[in-house]
Amino acid sequence: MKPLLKVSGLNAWYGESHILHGVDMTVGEGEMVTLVGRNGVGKTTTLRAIMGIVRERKGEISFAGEDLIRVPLHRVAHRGIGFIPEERGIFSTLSVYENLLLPPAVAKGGMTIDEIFELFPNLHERRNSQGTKLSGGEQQMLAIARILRTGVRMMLLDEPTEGLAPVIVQRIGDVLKKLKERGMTVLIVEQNFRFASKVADRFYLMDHGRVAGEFPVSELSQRMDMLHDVLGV
Amino acid sequence: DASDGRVKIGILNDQSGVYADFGGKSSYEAALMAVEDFGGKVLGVPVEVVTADHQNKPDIASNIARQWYDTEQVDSIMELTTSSVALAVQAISKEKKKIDIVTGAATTELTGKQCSPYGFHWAYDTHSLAVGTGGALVKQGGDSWFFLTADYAFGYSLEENTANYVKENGGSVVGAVRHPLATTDFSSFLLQAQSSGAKVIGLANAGLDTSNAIKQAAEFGIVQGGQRLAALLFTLAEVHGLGLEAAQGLTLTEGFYWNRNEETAKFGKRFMERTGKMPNMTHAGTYSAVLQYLKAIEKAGSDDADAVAKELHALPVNDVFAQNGTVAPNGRMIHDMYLLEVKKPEESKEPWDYFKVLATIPGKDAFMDPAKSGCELVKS
Amino acid sequence: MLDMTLTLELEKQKERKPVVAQTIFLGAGLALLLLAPLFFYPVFLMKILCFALFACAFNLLLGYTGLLSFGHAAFFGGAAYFTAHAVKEWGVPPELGILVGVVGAALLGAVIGFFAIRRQGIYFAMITLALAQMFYFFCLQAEFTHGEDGIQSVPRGHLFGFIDLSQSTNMYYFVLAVFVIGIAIIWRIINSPFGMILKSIRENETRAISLGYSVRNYKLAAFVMSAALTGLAGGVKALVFQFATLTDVGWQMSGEVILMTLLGGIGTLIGPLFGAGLVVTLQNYLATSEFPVTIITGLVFMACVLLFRRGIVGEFYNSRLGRKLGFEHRHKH
Amino acid sequence: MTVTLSSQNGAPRVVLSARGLRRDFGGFTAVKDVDLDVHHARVHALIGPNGAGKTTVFNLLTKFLQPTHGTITLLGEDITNTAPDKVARMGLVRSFQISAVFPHLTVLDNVRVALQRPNNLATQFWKPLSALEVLNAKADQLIRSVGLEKERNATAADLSYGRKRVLEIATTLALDPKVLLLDEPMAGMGHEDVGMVAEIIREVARERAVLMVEHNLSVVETLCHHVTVLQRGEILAEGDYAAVSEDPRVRTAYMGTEEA
Amino acid sequence: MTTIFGIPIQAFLGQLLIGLINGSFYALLSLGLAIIFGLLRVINFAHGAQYMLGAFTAWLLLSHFGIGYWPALIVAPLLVGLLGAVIERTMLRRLYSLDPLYGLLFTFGLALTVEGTFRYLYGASGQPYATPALLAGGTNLGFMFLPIYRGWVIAFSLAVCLGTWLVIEKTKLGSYLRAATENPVLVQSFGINVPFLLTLTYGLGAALAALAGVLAAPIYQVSPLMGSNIIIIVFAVVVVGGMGSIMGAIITGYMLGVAEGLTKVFYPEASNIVIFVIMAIVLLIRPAGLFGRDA
Ligand SMILES: Nc1ncnc2c1ncn2[C@@H]1O[C@H](COP(=O)(O)OP(=O)(O)OP(=O)(O)O)[C@@H](O)[C@H]1O
Ligand SMILES: Nc1ncnc2c1ncn2[C@@H]1O[C@H](COP(=O)(O)OP(=O)(O)OP(=O)(O)O)[C@@H](O)[C@H]1O
Ligand SMILES: [Mg+2]
Ligand SMILES: [Mg+2]
Repeated sequence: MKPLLKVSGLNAWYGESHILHGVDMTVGEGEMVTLVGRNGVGKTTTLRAIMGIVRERKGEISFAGEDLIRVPLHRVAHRGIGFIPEERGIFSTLSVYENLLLPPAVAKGGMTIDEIFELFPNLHERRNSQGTKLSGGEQQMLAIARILRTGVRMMLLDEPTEGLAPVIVQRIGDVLKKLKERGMTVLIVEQNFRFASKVADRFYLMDHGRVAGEFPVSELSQRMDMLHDVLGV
Repeated sequence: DASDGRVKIGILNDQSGVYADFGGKSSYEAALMAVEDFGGKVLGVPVEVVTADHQNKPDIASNIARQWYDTEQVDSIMELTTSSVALAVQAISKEKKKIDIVTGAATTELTGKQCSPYGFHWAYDTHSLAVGTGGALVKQGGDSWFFLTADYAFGYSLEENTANYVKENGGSVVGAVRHPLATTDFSSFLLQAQSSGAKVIGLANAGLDTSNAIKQAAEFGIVQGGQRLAALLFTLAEVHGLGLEAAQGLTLTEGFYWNRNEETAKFGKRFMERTGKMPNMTHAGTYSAVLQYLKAIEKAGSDDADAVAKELHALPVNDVFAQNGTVAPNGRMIHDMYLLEVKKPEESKEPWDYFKVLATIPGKDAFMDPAKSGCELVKS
Repeated sequence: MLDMTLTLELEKQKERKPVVAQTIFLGAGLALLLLAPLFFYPVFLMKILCFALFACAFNLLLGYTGLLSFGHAAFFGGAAYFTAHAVKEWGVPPELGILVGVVGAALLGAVIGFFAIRRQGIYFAMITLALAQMFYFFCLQAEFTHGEDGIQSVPRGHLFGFIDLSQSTNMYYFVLAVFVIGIAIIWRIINSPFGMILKSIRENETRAISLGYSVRNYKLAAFVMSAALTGLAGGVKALVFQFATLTDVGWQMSGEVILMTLLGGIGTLIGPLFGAGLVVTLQNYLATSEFPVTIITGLVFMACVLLFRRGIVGEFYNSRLGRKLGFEHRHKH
Repeated sequence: MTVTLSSQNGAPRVVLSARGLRRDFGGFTAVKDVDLDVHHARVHALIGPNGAGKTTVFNLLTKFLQPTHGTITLLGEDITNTAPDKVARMGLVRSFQISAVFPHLTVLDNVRVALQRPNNLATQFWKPLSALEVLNAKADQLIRSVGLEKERNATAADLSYGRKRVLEIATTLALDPKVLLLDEPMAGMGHEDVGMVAEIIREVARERAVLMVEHNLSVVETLCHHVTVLQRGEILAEGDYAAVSEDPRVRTAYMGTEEA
Repeated sequence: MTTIFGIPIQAFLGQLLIGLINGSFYALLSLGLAIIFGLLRVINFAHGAQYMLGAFTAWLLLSHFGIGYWPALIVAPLLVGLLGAVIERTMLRRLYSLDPLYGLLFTFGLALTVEGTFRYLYGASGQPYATPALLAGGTNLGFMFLPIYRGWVIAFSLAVCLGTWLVIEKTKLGSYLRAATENPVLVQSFGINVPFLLTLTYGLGAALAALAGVLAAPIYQVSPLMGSNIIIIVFAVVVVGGMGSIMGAIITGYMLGVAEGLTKVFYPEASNIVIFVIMAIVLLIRPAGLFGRDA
């Protein structure tokens, strides 16, 4: 598979604290990769560093053959990457509908508003209310839906199932599968293994700001013991 | 003789605030001119002038005053714009037995209840402004008045004094409206004044308030409609700011006008060369105060405050500012005031040629009878 | 909720060793203040002390509860009027006059605080500003304030009936005593169980409510305390200068006290003393210089906010020496 | 572990109840005619799809929101019009969906702040801080009971997310509440903490009433005596976990077709 | 004659109209303030100074370059807006990550500096600025003499307010701006150039203030202090309207202008504080302001 995202030797800092110590990973075109690890090992930081939100970073991040390190933050999205943050980032001064329309489309082929509303009927019902008046789970749906519109080639998802009802988790799993069929590339940070095993092709295990291991989904059951040790699952 | 080998005069006024044009840095120039005109020395010792900006804050002013008196051998302080500052510094001067001559503040308190044997009030006060504009205008037929009064003590006393003179001279007051300090829009008040039908609209306010009221009166066609505007505290500096277009026809009272005679014009031009503007009564008053103070020192043969105060009370004032001025026991310098009218733009022949002199108000009419001032120095 | 350098250095210090060094600092500071009139002009020093107390009282609110009041001039100037009126018109002794000022300021604080604490952050700032402005207009028109003349020639009187305050040394030590007492009160409030609750309210108001604290009452109490202490400074100032005028109630005065606090160090106990000293000196100096004061004040404000937000004392605490002495000031993000 | 328990008998009885609870936001009704009884010595779960109104119910019960209709009774007293801080003082204490600690205070201080009011040490502005040291023993006991003793003097902001949630539970317990409302206490917690917190909740509930919102169904299954399922602001089903999870309506609305 | 509350209906109508004129200035100024606050979370204390700068620029253009009112109506806001943009770029920007109080303090310092400088250069008493010939004179409305210029102020400010409101609330640009104030980094990660947007916003806010200044020049004295007098009232207007609510700022601006105008008739002494009194009452009943959303 052709690599779409290639990260090598990525280091990142928050002020004086050194969080990432040389992360290496590759995500192929159309692949769905999950990043797992304990609380605080640097999963979120990895996504934020790739996106360029964490500016204090060193190493190589190549996306579709182009080095992203020098690209200013507001240009990164236009290369075709969408980011869904842990804290969801719903805007309280915008209505649900405006939130949905906010990110500019960066390429053709995104989902239409109708498709999105079909996928998340809650959002349709609450489309005129203030963004942050949504319940926690509804906000998560909105955060995902928002990126689906823009036609990005790759999504970075940070714990998309946190706080969601089981039905919704299932539905998001279905959506991801559908997107995969369309050729979407995804990098997910996820705690929920059951969910991850359904959608992911491959796992990266993170520890102490480094990638500590890698295995395909088919080996998940064999690896469970090791994961148990590392993650306390 | 001079106690410390020199005579030092402090000019304390507002140099950066609302009254900066009214006196400000130019007053310091006026003081320097007086010293030069006197010859730079008195009793054989040099005369020095220092200056400071009190920012209209009495605590800063009193701090400076104390420091000047206590540590910098300043012998007297002059100008003192703003009543609160003037009263505060006069109290300090009295306590320290130093001379102060106020040319920049209007309150009659200075020579009333809060008078001081070392305190003098030189250029004008609320009383003289009221008499000048109020009394004199009635005589010219402006016998019904409507007041636009700034809603604080200064405004009240201007209004009250003026109203009294209007009534004493047979005029009547048909109405008054109190507007808050720092009003930007006077149109409501002007509308009320307009519909009152009064012949004269008296502006018992100051500074920007007056300027704005006058400007807006022009906009609403008040002067064209036959009513007359009388600004009770307004000087050449403010007229210059407002422009003749808006200010024309306005009546006001000042203790000095540069284009009144040859001597004043000569003084005005000299002042103009040094400061870029023509003097108003504060500037000329400060000039006169410094000059007279030096004359008194020479006469007394000492810069001791008691001796100088005695001479200041005794000597007549004769200079470009005042002719045959006298100083009353309460410290009030009594001199003529002038009722002025602002010229139309086409009547003005040269820059700063703004006024027609309508009348001269003799000093004894212009200023309050010292006996009625409430100053305890008068009785003794 | 505030991202300021607000920290409570003293409570941290307890667990640190260099208490000795700090005690020496404190002692040296006090000794300096006691000897200062030998070197400096007493009225000037008294002015600094009054403003320093004012700024410290203001800081009690800003630094320790995170409420920026833009209307503290009302309490300062208000108390000055009350004290001046009581002493001059009713002839009460100075200590009683100051008490009148303090009580008046506290009452005023209760009224303004009642409205203002309903909102937070900048809303709070604007509301205090507007209400203080109302009080300004009241003072402008009220009979007893004598309008723009102010209440002049206020007698200093005899403290406790026998200490003649018209003597400037007596007055200085009286002001110094009031200042030290005021600071001690503030220190005690900050480092008390009550102060702890104030801190927690600043950190997370909703959580404080859910723990059963009636947040409004606490904020109002802090506001009134700050107003009362500000009143103490205002009352003393009226006696020092022997007058009370509109300058002290105008909103520019509220701005000035913020500048002093900011310059000295928000949330530091003695920062405002340095801030006040600097601002007062600057004003005095600029009064006789060529350059207009407002421009300098404005520039200092901007520079402070942009370049050294921690203020003089805050920066010192954070410097190497400061850390060594155990003054470390934690900076929040 | 040892948590000081008030000496009441352990029999289940209604301590908190709501009747006809309703809340409108503009034209939208988030909670519709909800009747709810929370019992002493029981763990009661409130589950339901996202946006069902669970957090809103919490806000109504704790009076952070005023109900449009309905009445709330706490320990026999009507609190429908009581202020939130008063409600907390009466013994109904909540945690928040998004963690709520005092970030720049230490763990110890966080717990002590919670202890101050019940121990009458909150308004004394004339006493030194050392007066608070009498609370240390109790605070340490609470800190130990949630396993935070290593972090005792750390600043709360420096704790990891899961540890913050644990701290929040400790401060909540410090008030010795009669009724605890926990909004997704396990969300975002690491796996080891989930077990510990579940244990704490179980322990606490022996002598108190607990009402919790939780999406982690295995926790609900093992911990809760009673489950109420909310959907679109209305009660969809009620009963023990086994009964509720068999309900087909609950399965389609919330749990999904397969075991999640 | 018909009277209302004891005053002739004609005078009443006149005062109403005058209130509306003042309201126009309040509305324009609070609009700019609300935009800057709503989008940057900065209480722009320098708003009064920027208003003054607008008027002064018009005056300087006229007296130094002979550029009249109509071009000034465009050029002055443009220049002041540009200056605002530069200030935002170089200084204000660094404060966004901090508590909003720092923005307030910074702009307070800025206001002092700008006003101090103009006072130093041009004195405090003010400069004259003539009404443009086209709008000179007045018409008699029957109940009052309305200067044409004042009528123009009402009409023009209404148009500007509505136009700005439409742009902010109803366009994509507006939603970018609003979102960017909440979470600039995230919006930027969506591919939007947020720093540029913020610069634009501050520039726009400053330009609106300057526009009000140019409009005011022919009515009031062009003086360095004109801004500091009005700014506190405008703050109160924004608080009453509900901070951050743009429509709220506009409507409240006109409303309070009228309320103040009527107070001038019934009880002129209170006209300076009537707005503050209204503010106190509103805060008691609706702490978030008339049009504000709860935090
Ligand atoms: N803004 C920040 N400033 C300083 N340190 C931070 C910041 N954000 C995160 N950290 C620290 O960086 C480390 C890695 O954080 P990160 O958020 O990447 O972890 P994570 O693997 O995503 O954990 P979780 O599963 O809890 O989300 C943690 O120790 C955290 O405390
Ligand atoms: N203040 C408010 N204004 C308007 N609507 C609101 C408000 N608070 C909540 N809502 C709406 O009420 C509904 C219920 O919200 P609530 O937060 O109670 O859901 P929840 O059951 O806790 O969901 P979750 O499990 O996702 O946290 C949601 O649709 C939400 O959008
Ligand atoms: Mg994370
Ligand atoms: Mg919820």
